[in-house]
Amino acid sequence: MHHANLAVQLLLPAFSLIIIITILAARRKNLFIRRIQGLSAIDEAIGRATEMGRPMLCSIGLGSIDVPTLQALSITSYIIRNSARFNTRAIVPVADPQIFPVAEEAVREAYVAEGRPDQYNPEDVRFLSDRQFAFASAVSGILYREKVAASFLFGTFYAEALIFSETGQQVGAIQVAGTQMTTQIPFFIASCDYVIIGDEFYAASAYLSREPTLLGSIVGQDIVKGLLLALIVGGTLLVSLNPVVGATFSAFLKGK
Amino acid sequence: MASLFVPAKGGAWDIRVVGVFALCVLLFALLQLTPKQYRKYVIQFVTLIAGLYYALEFFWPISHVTGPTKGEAEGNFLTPSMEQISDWLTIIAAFTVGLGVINLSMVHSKRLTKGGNTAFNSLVFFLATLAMVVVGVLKKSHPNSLTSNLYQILFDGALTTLDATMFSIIAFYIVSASYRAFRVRSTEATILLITAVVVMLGQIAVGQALTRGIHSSTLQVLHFEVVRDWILTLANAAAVRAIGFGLGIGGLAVALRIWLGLERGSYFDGQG
Amino acid sequence: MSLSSYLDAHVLHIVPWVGAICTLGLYSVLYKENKIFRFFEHLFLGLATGYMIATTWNDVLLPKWWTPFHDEGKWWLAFALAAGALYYLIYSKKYNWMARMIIGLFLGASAGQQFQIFVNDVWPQIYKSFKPLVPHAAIAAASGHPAIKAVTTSDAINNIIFMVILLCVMSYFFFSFEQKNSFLKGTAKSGRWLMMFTFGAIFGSTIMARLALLIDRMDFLLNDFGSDAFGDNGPKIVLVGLLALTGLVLYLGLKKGGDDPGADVV
Amino acid sequence: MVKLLHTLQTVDRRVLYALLLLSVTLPFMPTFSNIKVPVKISPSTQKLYDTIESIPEDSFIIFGTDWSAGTRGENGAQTEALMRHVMKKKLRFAVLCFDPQAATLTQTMAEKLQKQYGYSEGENWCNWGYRVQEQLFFKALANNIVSTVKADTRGRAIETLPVMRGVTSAKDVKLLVNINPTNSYTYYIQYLQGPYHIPLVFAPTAVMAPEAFNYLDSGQIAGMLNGLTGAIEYEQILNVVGRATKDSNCLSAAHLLIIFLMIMGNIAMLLEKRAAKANAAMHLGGQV
Repeated sequence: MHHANLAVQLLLPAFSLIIIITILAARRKNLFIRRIQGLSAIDEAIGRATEMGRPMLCSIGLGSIDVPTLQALSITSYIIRNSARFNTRAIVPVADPQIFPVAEEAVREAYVAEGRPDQYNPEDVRFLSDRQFAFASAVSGILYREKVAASFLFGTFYAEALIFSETGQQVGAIQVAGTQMTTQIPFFIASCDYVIIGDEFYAASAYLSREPTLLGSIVGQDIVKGLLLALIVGGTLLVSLNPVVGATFSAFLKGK
Repeated sequence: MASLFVPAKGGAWDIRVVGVFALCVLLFALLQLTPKQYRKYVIQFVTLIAGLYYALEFFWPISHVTGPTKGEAEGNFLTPSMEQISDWLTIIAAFTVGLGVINLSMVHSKRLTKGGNTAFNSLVFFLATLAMVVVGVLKKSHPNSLTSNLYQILFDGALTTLDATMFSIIAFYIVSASYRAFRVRSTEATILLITAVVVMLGQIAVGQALTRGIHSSTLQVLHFEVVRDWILTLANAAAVRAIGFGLGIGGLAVALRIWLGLERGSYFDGQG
Repeated sequence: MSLSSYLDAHVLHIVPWVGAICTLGLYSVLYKENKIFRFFEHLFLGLATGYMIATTWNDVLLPKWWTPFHDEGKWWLAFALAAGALYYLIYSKKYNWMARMIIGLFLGASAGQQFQIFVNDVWPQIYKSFKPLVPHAAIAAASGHPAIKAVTTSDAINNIIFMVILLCVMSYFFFSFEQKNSFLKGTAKSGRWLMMFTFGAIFGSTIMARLALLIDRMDFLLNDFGSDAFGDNGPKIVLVGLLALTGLVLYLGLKKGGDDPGADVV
Repeated sequence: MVKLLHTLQTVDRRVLYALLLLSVTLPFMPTFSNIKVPVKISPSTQKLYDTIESIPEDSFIIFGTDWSAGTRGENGAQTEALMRHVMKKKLRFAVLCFDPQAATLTQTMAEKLQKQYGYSEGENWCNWGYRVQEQLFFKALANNIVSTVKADTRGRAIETLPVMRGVTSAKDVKLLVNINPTNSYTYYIQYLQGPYHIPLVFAPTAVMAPEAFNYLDSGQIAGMLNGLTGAIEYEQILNVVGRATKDSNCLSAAHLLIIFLMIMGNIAMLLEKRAAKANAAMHLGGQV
């Protein structure tokens, strides 16, 4: 679809508005978010790297400037802010020249926010290659040679997901992973210690930072998910009980 | 306005280009005068406008419009400019390649001066880069048998082989991962193990032969290949779709927060 | 003989040799990280960087920017260079915020495109999930709706299963309240199990694609390279060589036993 | 005993790698490569076969290959199987590529197969080589093949080639074959299959196949090979032993190895657990 049809023009702004309102409304309240096991493990992994005095790897995947990669960067900033307190080194490999300056800024900002600007080493945010497997071989090399103790894999991953996680496994790193690429989740499950699934990835920044605005956003997302669920159940009942009305309704959503 | 943007040649071109740069420098100097506490809002404004363009182009009701290059097309008043804007963004983004190259050169030239084994590898890196750039550019500007042969050696011989080899290493890793991870330690791990094995048996000749003995027409649904197809098309599709709904809404929320400057607690907060 | 004519005569033999050496060089990492792997890793990285620079120039900057700008006289494309130059200000303390402006432009653009991405990815999935749960006969097309296919009993059963899986998995992804209610707890838990079902299936079906890649590499080494380098008996010679190498690795691996520190800590 | 069970659970990964390497190389040995385990022919493969069978002998077809070394494992086997059928049916074909590597890879494959089927380049087939910008190329091609293609990869004007006799525009093309790991096959649908009703058969990688099933359902694609499995099925229909059949044995061997390893690991784990429990009970008994 290149342009919105009528159903999209009505429903999508409504969904967006719900999320915006809950964000704005949340600025004061104390909100709940359920436990996400994989994310609680991040601090444990940072602790392990600190104890062993070895660096951590924070990969943001292969993505360019797009929403999943920006979310990955925001999770990465949290990890770095937490590790900066313990003086633990974090290596951030980057695969896309366009996201590279953004990553550099985000990492430096994380150190500044913790009052440790001197700890920022520009060479630790490393552009490697925009070619999938050249990048994979270079990240493998880093994992082996730097003897990485903790590896965080958040972002867009394709087939190279298993190369990163198996190499990490071989060097004995504790690994936490999360991606919006559902097809790579099974490989992370097979070789990482903790994996977050599906939109736990998008809930991560709220969970980790407990910022009221982000928690508000989670509430809004839940409401929209609830509406979507209701829409699907309603549509299913419609096509089951009255196929003709049901077909008309799907045609309305589909547009022409 | 349109009359201003006409191609120029020779001296006229020089003057205009110098003029553009002078204008830009002036503009930057003026922007630099923005007090520190307001810079954040300038950045947010730029972000808002850029996002607004794409959002409006998508949501605005469509009618038949005529674009400069596309001919008759379906869209709204913003659609005709899409192609040009995406070209401009592509060009600007292409300049970031230099940042990546600077970073790589910094890291490797430092290693080069340190000496030792790492220096050798960094030398290999520089030589390979140089060779590929020269051959890659010459192949386009001076197409002849020498450049095309050299390109074939570097590209088909080395680069794509290295790609394919690194890719195929996953086959080894998949074996060690499945050997290690698929243990009946918990309900979850057991489910993982059983579906993986059934699907694997359904896709190889030997596996299909195992259940070929079942002839009864009602029990034929138990053939491994039938079970595999059922899992992949029905059960798999339902779960992947459900996960997709959550991801879609999550992505939308992140986009809204970045676009409207509502993100907090990370770089996108944008303190300027 | 000049380089040019030498290459003309031999390029078809050089390519498989280079390929075979590169293949074995990278595979050496499977035994352990070593100097040979490091060499090929850096060669790979260098070639990829060179290729990135060459294609960015050849396919983007030359046709879209330099030719219209310089050769066709479209002087206003100088603005693109100025905008691109802003990126490089991230290295300056004083002007750093201007780099953020150009980054902000791209952040906004990708955020704005997310509406369309959402609609393309998610929207069709909504109405495609409306699946009839009760069987019915086919309905002919009429004004206002197209023909509707018949739903058999087994279709209906499959649709019910589909719906149950969809709802259970969706219920797992609610974050903002404690799932205390035992029904919700049950659906969320079964949602997780159902996802494992899916992940197992994805794992199992991907294995084939990955093995196909390895088989292709072997095919290249044995048939393409083998025949080219050693003639008709080449495949056999390479096979014996590979098996000998594998045997050696196997022997060394078994001799060392499971005491490799990084390996397989279950 | 417990130690052995433990070792079985934690076999060095390099041993696993070596076993895998054995399982994918041994089936290449002549002794093993003649073993044929029959597979079930899926409907999409059968449809593809029937489509090619229905094309009259000596018709002219376009044989589009858009893959490179990265997906050769799947697409290479598909290309070989389909080319065999085309040659067996005595169809005239032109290779057309939108990937630079595909042109050379397909050329090599055709040269290898042509002796077996009595084909010769220029006479029964030709290579149009690597082209860019599908949309523009296809639009122009539909109207005038000679002026759009101009020359083959050897630089010969195509109107001089016997294989091109009587072929001037899209109307003279009787079938489209596309072997493609990306979704650019849709250009074939948009610009040739749709407007000129030329049947299109398609061979994607297993990863891309699910998407293409929609086009198969709607009849825009007349038949499809699903990844390597599709190629294996196709060789079985053609009753030839080619690349795919050899690959099939490798695949079976490697899959069985993986399943065997999974089972071994589990048995060892369960036995070890039981032994540990018995040990603990004995120990406990001693204390009390």
